[in-house]
Amino acid sequence: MSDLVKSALPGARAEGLVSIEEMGLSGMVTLRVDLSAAGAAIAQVTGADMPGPRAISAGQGCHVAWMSPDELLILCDHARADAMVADLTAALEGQHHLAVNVSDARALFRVSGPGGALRDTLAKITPADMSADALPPGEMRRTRLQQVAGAIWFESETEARVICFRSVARYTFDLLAMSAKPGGAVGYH
Amino acid sequence: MSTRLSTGGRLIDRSRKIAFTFNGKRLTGHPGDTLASALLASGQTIMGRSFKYHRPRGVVASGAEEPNALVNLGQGKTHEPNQRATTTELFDGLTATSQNHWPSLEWDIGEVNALLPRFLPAGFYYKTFIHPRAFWKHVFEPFIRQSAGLGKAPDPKQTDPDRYEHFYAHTDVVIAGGGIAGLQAALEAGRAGAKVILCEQTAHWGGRAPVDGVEIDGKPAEDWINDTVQVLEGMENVHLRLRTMVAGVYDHGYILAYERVADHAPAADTPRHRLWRIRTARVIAATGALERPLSFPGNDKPGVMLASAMRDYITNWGVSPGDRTVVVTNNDDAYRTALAIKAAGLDVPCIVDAREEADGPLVQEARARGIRVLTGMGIANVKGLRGVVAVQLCRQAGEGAVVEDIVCDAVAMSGGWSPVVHLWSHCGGKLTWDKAGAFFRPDHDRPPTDQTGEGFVVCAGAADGALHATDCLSNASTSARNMLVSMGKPAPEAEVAKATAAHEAPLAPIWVMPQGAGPKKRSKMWLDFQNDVKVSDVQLAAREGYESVEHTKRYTTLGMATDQGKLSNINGLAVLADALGEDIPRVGTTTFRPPYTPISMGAIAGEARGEIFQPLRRTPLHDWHVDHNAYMEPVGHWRRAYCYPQKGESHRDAVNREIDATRGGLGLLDASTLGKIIVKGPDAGRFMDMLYTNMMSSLKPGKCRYGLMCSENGFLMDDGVVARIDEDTFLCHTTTGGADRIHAHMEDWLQCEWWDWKVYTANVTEQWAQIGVVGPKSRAVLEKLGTDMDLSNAALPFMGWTAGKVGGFDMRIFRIAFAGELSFEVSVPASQGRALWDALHEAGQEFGVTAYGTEAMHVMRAEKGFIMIGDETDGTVIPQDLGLDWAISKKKEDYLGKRAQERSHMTDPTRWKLVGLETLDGSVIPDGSYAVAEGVNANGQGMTQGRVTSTYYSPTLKRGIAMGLVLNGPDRMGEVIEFNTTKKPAKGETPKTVKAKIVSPVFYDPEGEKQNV
Amino acid sequence: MRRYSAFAIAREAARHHLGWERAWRSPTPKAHYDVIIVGAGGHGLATAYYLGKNHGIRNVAVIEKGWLGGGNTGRNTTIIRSNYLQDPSAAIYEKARSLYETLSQDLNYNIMFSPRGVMMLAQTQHEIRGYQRTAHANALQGVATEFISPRRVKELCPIINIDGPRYPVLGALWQARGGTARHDAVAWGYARACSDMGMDIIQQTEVTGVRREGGRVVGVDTTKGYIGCGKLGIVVAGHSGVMAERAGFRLPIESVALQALVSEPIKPVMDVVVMANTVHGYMSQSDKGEMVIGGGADGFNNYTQRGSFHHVEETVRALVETFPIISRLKMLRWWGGIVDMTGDRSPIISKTPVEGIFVNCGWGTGGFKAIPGSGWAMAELMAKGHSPLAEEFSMTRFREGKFIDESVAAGVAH
Amino acid sequence: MLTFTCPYCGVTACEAELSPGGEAHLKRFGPGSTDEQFEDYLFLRPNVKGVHFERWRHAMGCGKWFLAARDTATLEVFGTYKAQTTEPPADIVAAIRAKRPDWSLT
Ligand SMILES: Cc1cc2nc3c(=O)[nH]c(=O)nc-3n(C[C@H](O)[C@H](O)[C@H](O)COP(=O)(O)OP(=O)(O)OC[C@H]3O[C@@H](n4cnc5c(N)ncnc54)[C@H](O)[C@@H]3O)c2cc1C
Ligand SMILES: NC(=O)c1ccc[n+]([C@@H]2O[C@H](COP(=O)([O-])OP(=O)(O)OC[C@H]3O[C@@H](n4cnc5c(N)ncnc54)[C@H](O)[C@@H]3O)[C@@H](O)[C@H]2O)c1
Ligand SMILES: Cc1cc2nc3c(=O)[nH]c(=O)nc-3n(C[C@H](O)[C@H](O)[C@H](O)COP(=O)(O)O)c2cc1C
Ligand SMILES: [Zn+2]
Repeated sequence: MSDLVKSALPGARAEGLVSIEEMGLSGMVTLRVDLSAAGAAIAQVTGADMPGPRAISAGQGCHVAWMSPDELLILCDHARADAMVADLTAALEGQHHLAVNVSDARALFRVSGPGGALRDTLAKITPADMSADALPPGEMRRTRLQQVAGAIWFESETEARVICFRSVARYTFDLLAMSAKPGGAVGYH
Repeated sequence: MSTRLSTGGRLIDRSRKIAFTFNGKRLTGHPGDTLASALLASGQTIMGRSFKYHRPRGVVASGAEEPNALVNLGQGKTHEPNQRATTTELFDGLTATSQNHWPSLEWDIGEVNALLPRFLPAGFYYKTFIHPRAFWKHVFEPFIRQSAGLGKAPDPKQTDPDRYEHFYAHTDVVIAGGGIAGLQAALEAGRAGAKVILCEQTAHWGGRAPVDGVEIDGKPAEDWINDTVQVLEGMENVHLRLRTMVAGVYDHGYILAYERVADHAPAADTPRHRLWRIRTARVIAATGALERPLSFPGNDKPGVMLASAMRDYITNWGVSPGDRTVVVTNNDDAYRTALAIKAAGLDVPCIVDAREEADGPLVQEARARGIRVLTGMGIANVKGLRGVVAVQLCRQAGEGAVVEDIVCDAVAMSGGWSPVVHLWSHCGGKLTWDKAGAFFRPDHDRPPTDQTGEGFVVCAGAADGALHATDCLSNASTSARNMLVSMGKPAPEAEVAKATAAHEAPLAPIWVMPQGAGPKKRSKMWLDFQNDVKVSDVQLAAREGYESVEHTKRYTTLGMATDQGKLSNINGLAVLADALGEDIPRVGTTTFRPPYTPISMGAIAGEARGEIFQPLRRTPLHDWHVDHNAYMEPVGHWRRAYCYPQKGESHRDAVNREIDATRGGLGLLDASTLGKIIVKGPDAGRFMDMLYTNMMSSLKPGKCRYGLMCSENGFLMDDGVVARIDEDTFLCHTTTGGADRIHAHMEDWLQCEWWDWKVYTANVTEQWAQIGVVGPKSRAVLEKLGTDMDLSNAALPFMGWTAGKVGGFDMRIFRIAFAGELSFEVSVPASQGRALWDALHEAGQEFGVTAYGTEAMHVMRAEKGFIMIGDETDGTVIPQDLGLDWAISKKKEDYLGKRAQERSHMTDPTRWKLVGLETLDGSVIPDGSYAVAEGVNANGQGMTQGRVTSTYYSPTLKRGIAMGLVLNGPDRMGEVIEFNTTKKPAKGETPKTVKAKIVSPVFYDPEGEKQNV
Repeated sequence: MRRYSAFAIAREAARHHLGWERAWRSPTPKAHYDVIIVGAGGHGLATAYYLGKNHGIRNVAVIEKGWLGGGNTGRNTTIIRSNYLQDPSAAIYEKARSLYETLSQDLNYNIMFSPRGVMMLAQTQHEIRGYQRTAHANALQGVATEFISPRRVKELCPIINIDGPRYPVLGALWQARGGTARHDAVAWGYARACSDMGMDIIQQTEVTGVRREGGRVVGVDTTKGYIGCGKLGIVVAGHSGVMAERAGFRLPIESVALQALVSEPIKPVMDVVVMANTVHGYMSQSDKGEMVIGGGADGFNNYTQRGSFHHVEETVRALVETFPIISRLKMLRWWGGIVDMTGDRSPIISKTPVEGIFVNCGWGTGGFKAIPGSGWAMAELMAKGHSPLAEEFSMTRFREGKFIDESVAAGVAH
Repeated sequence: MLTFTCPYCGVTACEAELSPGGEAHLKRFGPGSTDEQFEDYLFLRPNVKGVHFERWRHAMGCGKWFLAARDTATLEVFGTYKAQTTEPPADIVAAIRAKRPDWSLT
């Protein structure tokens, strides 16, 4: 079965001012709950502290990203997502919440390269401030990637993640690849 | 004749030559040349033709303000009309042709217009071409159109090969203009630690100062400029950008800047243009000032140039615009041009100064160099047809009697300077009239304001009215420092460099030369060179009551040409003020609008072309459809397979085959685009009851129910099947186009109205691949794949749902049937979608498995009488119109749209209602046809009694079937009505109609036996 | 009034055009008028004109806060068509279009009505069906339109990329006698004709208040003082909300910015008007040579006559895709107007809760084409209390739920 | 091109990341209301030239609706606040008063 399970753009890669690659399937769980009252349950299931606004906190084999005052996105192994949903549901028993596996609804890209070029490339496709002060590693910015919705965060100064909906994975990839085309260096960041 | 001087030219590299062509002629220039300087150096003084009279025109300016020297640049794919020669950097292989003439630049038939200007005054076209009526369309307009327009249109068979991109930047300060003022402002802001982007539209830093002989701290300005640029380059927080024009200043600190990345190096593999979309806290417009022409008879002839441009050509590019140049001025600055001409070894027969007295240091120097200075004088006429051969002098105070003829081949004119206040004004900054300088400058008390209500633009240097170099640096420094304080980022104390330049006496505001010129002379004084607007035209507008400066602009087209009146507007409004007997500030300016200079459409569209023109949404099965020759149709940004034509099949054949196969055995539909929204929480039932017209809270887990959603305004907005997952949870299916809209609609009501209700939603549309497994063999194929579920009718009846494994896939199965057959809508996580689709095809071979597209789906649902959002509904239809009363709860007190549906027109019994329609002759009623009724209404329109909403050929019934909304339709079963066609009837015949019988909309399996097995 | 003609020009040429008289007078206001129209845009001026011409009411003032024609009438993309779907719309727009045909002669002012043809591209199956429906409706409404093939589209407009990879052109709704007119001239021509009938056009004067006695209007306060009137017509487009408040009622209207832009002029390449609703943009070429371009309206309340860049970006992107040749043309100027959007995007020509006050507004993004018809109907309504053309456009229709929804047929409604 | 700071996630978002939603603080009228009340609720708008309370959704971000007080003639923003309120909060009213002394909440 596993070889039949496919991410949006298996193996897609582009090289230019930075490298872009589709990261394959990744587990993602949307959790909607009053975050102010769910810290313990989250910690119990994920091992992560409740992230502050826009932050991503690390847990055991997973990351927890703040999406809004009543929404988290939990990133984990693809295979673990269903169990994660079940565990969250159990841990939040009796509390109004919604946990749902959305792993297959998205596509995830690794964009890596020299820090300046990396931030410049991203700054061609989003109105969000891509400077290091405005978006340091560990913070997620949900925004617009030209004509589609998406989110960006930095793992380090030389590696970023871009996430979008699965149906527009090709668009997002092409957009990134075009922005990273040699000859298009900007030298701003 | 213009020519290259043997020395000089600070911007050119004389050691190298580059070749280019103009009108096919091979010419050469140097790196650093603009097309204009290279043309002048080659003796090419005529560069274009004016718009209306096709007058021969030479270059008048040296920068972005140029109205005359516009060329067609490049050929074929890279052809670009209306390129200003003055801002086009010369590159090897450049080809340019001149515009707006036939047959040639030198001999233009259109020039006959120039002989008739008396018959073509401003707005003449409003007064004539009125009779006979048909002549306008067939004779006059085609003639006007043919002679109008400027550059050659690009060839429609070619596509622009270049790429473009956008770049978003966020900063504290954007500085427009890299003259000494901009550089000084950047120093201040940079030292204060602000993030700065400094943009200069040309390829060089420093602006006018190096040409004007300014000294800074005792050294030539150029040294200071180089040093300062170096300092700025060393600052981490300062970003310098050449060839980048700040195009517009918008609300809330939004700036567009236009970087011409590769216009000067077209062979490079880079984007051609980059559009900077900048958010900034503050803007410093250090955009300098523009020199104004003087209005004297013949001021538009090739060879008449702005004085500052003339010295630019000499100093920057080592080009002589003429051997003998008469300088005509109302100020001291133009004397610099006379001195520069002299210094280049050329002749200045005289300086014609309109002021009664002239005695500043520059004047004295000119006199000392032996230049004849005539005061109180003006130009009565410029002699020459395609160039200047002499000027005739007169008293400025008089009517223009000629005092003296002076032989010359060029004229340098200066009417004073106007600060470039465009960027200040774009967002509402107001101006004040500076009497001494005779120009508008920013009114510091009325700046454009940002989101906090604070002024966010300042002007610096010449742009702020500090024209003289001595004031310019201190002004820039003070403006920048004040602004930094207002931002809470004060700049550290630092010595401001001292600029020095010769002192200048005040100018005399001269708008017309000579002052008492009669109508004949005024009709030869050009204000707007490109659009051929003359002093007499503005006066005519005033006389005819087009008194507002905006009326005058539109009536005469003053300032509407490609230079947007950079040279003409102030002169024009001064002439208007005079004609009205008003003060200039009372007359005011026209509105400044972006862009500062024109920017390419390519840059505005950015990267969005070809594959990434728009996002194209793909389902997990997308590639399969493409591989199987699907004809894809756009549904929103999705692409869906419309049908899968096989070799030799028309679309219609394919649709019919797909339907037959589905009804006869097994069809598969990619239904992944259907919206899927989870609604969960203790109040979910209550919320669902508000969203849907029917009762959803009573739905049992494991069951599905079809539901309708209305807008608060009562109209049907979406429909779909709801599955109850558990006590707390519903799964709502929406239409393909509805998913995002409906999810937003739900969140709107939850967040903004019922925020105390405990309900969460999640849009999981893309998590699932959904496949319609449809037809009598649908159960068999699923069972064949192997499943742990009981799929029998008893265990999983119609409108039930279940979850489990099929063939190793994690699957949800819904017993819903849009086609009216036994069918299972199955969904699996998107990552498994393609594998399942393939497995179904493989297993389905023995059942004649056939993929069907959206059109087959539409026809099959129409055969069943199911409505389709967007066909039966159009935003004006309520569920009651569609006979869907059964899906509207009578028990519920409230649902979205209920109150709206109680309004008188909504309950009107004469609303058209849904019925089926069967043509008498079996034909298909045309799409969109109306049912005709007797007579006409009060406005003479044919009466109607209904319209068709869906109409198809039914391969199942082998005839045309349709649904439609008909007046009292459900009560008129069996009645025959007529539908109109758009076929034009032959003469004398009545328009053709199609007769159809009103029937039940359910054409196929009315008892539902097929789906219920 | 001295008539305009080629003859008159020749005569004036001989004396350097010193003999032309004012196109309209700039009078000081009288104390009282039978009718005051607020707003000297196209609709206000046309209302005044037909009050005089059709109903003999000439003691009329048109009061304008700025310069006449400076509102949306002076800043629109001038598309004229009447291929509307709903009967009431088709009736008034076709009335307007047919009046445009002879307006130059009627006003003795060349307004350059140019029936060069308007096509609305169908780029999805859904749009094909929508436009076929319109074509069928138009056939019964007496509006000459037809649905044409992609080949014909290409013949009529060679610069369209009809087999664009993304949205191939599948056909178009074609109205051969739709087109454009010179927008300023429409305002100026009506103003001149009104002035000639003795009406007063009072510019640079804002109506700041409305006075009532016993539930009836008696006059208006203006920046030039009080002026009495028998009837009052409020025809102020984007400022309808502001004026309604001054008159004491509310309207189902929101004011938002709509933007347009022009390219630099080029030699003629496009003889027709093309609207591409799937991608949201439309374009025509003016007689001067610029490409005149517009798209959709901004979404928030705004009185600044400036819009947002991303809407223009979307429009230009769409048009570069539809007309690839414009990629290397340049945008010359870009501006906005404040348009008055009703709940169903159709206009209001109506009596109001205040006796003697009438409103004409809600033309939103598409009222230039309606000017003569709207003026005709409004004048009739004001003079007689009833007009068949205005009947369905009453402001009470929202209460009854009797909408005239045109968005059905066209995403971009110009 | 407006900017607003989303009161939920703290992001200062560009207009292109937001979607506008018209007038704020509408009171819903459902079944049982008069035709006038319903018309007033759904259609009649003050459409003020001046201080305007309005709805925006952080659509390309946290997804939350928020409210803003903005001047429609100058585009000045006096503040943003959460959607779960039936009238402008006191601090917003104070912020407007500070800038527009003549203004009153009607
Ligand atoms: C960018 C753009 C493109 C458009 N494109 C098209 C198109 O292609 N085709 C089409 O048919 N329509 C189009 N329209 C719509 C069309 O322009 C308008 O519907 C039409 O011009 C409205 O005319 P009007 O006379 O009602 O309003 P306006 O021309 O706006 O006139 C109203 C006048 O009232 C004045 N006024 C306001 N308040 C007061 C007061 N208190 N006292 C005195 N005077 C006052 C204003 O100053 C203004 O002059 C477009 C609009 C815009 C903005
Ligand atoms: N003596 C006079 O009468 C007189 C009159 C005018 C100017 N000057 C001289 O002009 C100089 C003034 O210096 P300054 O720095 O204020 O002006 P400047 O004209 O030297 O520099 C302005 C710079 O801004 C650039 N620019 C303009 N608009 C732009 C835009 N939208 N985007 C990007 N760049 C843009 C121009 O290309 C130019 O380089 C002094 O040297 C002064 O002596 C003198
Ligand atoms: C149909 C049409 C064509 C136009 N053509 C030009 C033009 O060729 N040149 C120009 O500068 N402006 C042109 N404009 C824009 C006007 O200059 C002006 O921007 C517009 O009427 C709005 O007024 P405002 O900018 O003064 O607010 C045109 C406007 C319209 C409506
Ligand atoms: Zn937010």
